[in-house]
Amino acid sequence: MITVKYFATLRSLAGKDEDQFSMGSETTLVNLSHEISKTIPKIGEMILGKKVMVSVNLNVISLDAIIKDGDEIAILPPFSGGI
Amino acid sequence: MITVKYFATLRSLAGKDEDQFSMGSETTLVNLSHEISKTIPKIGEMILGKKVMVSVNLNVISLDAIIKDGDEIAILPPFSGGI
Amino acid sequence: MSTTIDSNIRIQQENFNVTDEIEAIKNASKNIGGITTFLGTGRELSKGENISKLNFEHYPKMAEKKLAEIRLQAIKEYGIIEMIIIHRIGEIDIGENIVLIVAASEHRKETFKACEWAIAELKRTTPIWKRETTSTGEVWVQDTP
Amino acid sequence: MSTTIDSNIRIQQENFNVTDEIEAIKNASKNIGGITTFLGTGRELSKGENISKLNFEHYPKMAEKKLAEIRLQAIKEYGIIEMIIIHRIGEIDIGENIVLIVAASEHRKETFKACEWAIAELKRTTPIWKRETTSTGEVWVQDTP
Repeated sequence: MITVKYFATLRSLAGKDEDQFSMGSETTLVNLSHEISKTIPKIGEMILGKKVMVSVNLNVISLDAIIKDGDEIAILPPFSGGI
Repeated sequence: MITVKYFATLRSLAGKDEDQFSMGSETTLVNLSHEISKTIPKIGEMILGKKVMVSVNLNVISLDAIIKDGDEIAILPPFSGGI
Repeated sequence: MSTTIDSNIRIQQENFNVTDEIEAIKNASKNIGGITTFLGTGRELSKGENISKLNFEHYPKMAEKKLAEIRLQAIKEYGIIEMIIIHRIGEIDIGENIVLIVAASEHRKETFKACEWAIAELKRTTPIWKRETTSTGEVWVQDTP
Repeated sequence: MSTTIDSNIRIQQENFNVTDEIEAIKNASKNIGGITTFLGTGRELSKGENISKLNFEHYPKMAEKKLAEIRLQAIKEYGIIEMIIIHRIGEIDIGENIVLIVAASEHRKETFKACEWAIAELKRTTPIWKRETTSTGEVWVQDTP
């Protein structure tokens, strides 16, 4: 299983903190985005349109990155920490 | 009377906090420096050699400035405030 | 006294005391001569709208990891002696402290540079999000000026 | 609360509390979002010599006048909301606070610039002198690096 976490405005959009996806032992972020789009089209679009960053196991990754079973993915809207 | 104040290393050099000089109603910083030189030659030299700054009534002045009876002059070695 | 990464990098709900953090960083070395501090506080106005409240959320573990990276890079690249970074999360009122960066070194120049770089880097790379409450509702802040 | 020039410009023997000064400057406006602070502290080493004690002396009235000028110019030229400048005089031990500059504004950029300019200007124009005590005696510091 792959865990996908939603933060800030994306959590409001998803209506939940996180999702679980079963994608086999290996997949790509593009494939995962298509899977997310089935239930939350807007978030899938944002990932593929690079409107948001994505991290795997706390490291920011690119669209062609390989994702493995057990990974923790997070969809990160633009940061607004500091002041 | 003109009051002349010595600070920091110049006070050590003069051996006192301040001096009084009677120079008539008006004089120049150059004339006052010659007067100071009679008792503390090194301080007179430092003023004329521009190794120190001089203020009159809290404002920094140049060598050709006019000094009046009642003025407070201060001989200011290089500042070292802050850190 | 020890200065561990744990105490120098913190994301916490409770307020912090700037004097306490400065005294803590002084313990890193007797050769500290300059300490530059940046404190971010909650402003009442944002793009012409009146803010009544702020809320900060972070991605646990990743946010702490990013702050630790910023601290290490600041020490290495600017040659400072020590850096403390603290960011608050949860509800924050107008005028309250949000973020603190303390940079300490022998001389002042590198502390200004390191502190200014660190707050810009925090805004750029650290997964923390701000929600503003105005009279018309709550909004997640999307762009950081 | 009022913020008079008197309380924003101080030359004093006693120590100051950075948190108290930051809370005081916050009272200047609800629109303060960034506060940059520079704190100068007594270092143990100076040009390779071990310092055991520092002593600061000032020219009363002229030093205060210069600090007030620096504050006003910083507010005007950098567009910040408020600035506090405090310099201690008398005997100061290693690690103790010497000088504090606090710059507050809506955004951070101008507070860094104003604070960095103010400490450089203080060193350049304010009649304050430092005496260092080492194992070999006491010396007035003549040059400021």
